[in-house]
Amino acid sequence: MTALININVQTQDFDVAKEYAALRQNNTQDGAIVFFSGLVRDMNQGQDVKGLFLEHYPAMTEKSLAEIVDQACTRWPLSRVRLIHRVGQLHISDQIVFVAVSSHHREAAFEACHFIMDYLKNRAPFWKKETTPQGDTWVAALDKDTYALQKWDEHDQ
Amino acid sequence: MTALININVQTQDFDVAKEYAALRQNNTQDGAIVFFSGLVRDMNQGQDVKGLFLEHYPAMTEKSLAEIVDQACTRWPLSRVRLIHRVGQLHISDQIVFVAVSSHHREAAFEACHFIMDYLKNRAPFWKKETTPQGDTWVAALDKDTYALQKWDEHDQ
Amino acid sequence: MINVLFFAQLRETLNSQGVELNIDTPCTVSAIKNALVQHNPNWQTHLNLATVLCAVNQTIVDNQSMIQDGDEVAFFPPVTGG
Amino acid sequence: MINVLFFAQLRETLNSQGVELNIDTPCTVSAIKNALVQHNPNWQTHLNLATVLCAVNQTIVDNQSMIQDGDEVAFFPPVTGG
Repeated sequence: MTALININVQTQDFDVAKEYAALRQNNTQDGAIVFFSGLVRDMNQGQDVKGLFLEHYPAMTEKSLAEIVDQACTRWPLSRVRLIHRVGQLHISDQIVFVAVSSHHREAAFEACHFIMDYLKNRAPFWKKETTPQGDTWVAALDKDTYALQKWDEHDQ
Repeated sequence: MTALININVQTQDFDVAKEYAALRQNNTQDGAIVFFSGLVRDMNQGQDVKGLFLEHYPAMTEKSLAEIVDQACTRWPLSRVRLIHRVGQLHISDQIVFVAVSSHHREAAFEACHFIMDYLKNRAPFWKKETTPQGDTWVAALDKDTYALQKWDEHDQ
Repeated sequence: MINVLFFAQLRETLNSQGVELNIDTPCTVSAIKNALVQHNPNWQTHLNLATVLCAVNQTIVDNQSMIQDGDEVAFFPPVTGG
Repeated sequence: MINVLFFAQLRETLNSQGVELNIDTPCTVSAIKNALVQHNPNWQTHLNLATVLCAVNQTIVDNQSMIQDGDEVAFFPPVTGG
């Protein structure tokens, strides 16, 4: 099965309703859509957050996201994958990232969506700098994000 | 943490955009929303499907869904859970079920949403009767749905 | 008195939405099945299928669970929602 | 010639967006780091952190990977997107 893949890295916001409608359009074979939406929290790693700036490595970003999605398509039978990641200045409650997967069955959709987010967190060249009352600080990478990849190694699929 | 829980069993369709907006409203503490949407496929277990009728056990349905959501809230720190399951006559591509979970972090949101769907598939009193060219036939329960629960037993959380 | 309900394919196969049953309580789910089969011998195969589920007062239970007078006892095939 | 880029906290700490480097190629990523430190001794601690990642032509590689003339070599801290 060849999946329809659509990936964007952009400063502007996205419309989840529009993206969901696009996944359903002319799609009578899929029984499952799973999506993940990542939002700016008002508190991170114990600090008040006022907003954040998302830096990236433009030449590499879409390429690395495409590689992650391709890996997911190799592991699971997916019909459509939509991925949007924002860059630039963001505020509290803003949408940061959107990953949506449609598949015939729920297991593939759940696992692939989770897999894409876990790899994106560890491999895609984005860096967050948060605005806090103590000044601007770079977000530290978390060990739990690295550990999150282990479940996909142990995975016997 | 006490989660905001909202469960409905209904004949009418639902609006994913509205539900997503409700999960985000006045919510500055959550970084992750995961949702699952289940749709009527045009093909199931090798048969052409024209539509389906969803029977349920009204006195038990919401009670069993509430128990499943409560279990998820015990296992993971969830902020909001929204669950809608339709009953009655449905057509190809119609939305059947919607499960959305918001949490501070993505791991809890992914796992809880997946857990709720796996248990719903095995415990909630819904039965599908499909309309096919060969007549109306009851959908057979699948072993893989039973096996899907095993991952939550082995889960070391 | 016990209120017994059937759902989905089991309802169609037995050609019954349910019955009211006067039996000595408390008794087990298995005893209820036996009482139903005594009244309708042709229900035996269908009710004794290992896949048939039982809910007492809207909670799924096993065959050894105890039934009290006034309970609602439902039998149904494996669920297929979602 | 090699085009070297720095991102995020590493870019700020080194106070450099990147440099162009004339070295004998092919060579390893480690050799590139050594050449950078030769030009800027105070970069040593930051570039040799075990957590620093390297991408060659936009693909993450390890320290033993070979660099060719004309490659784009980027160094950056662990990523924190999503």
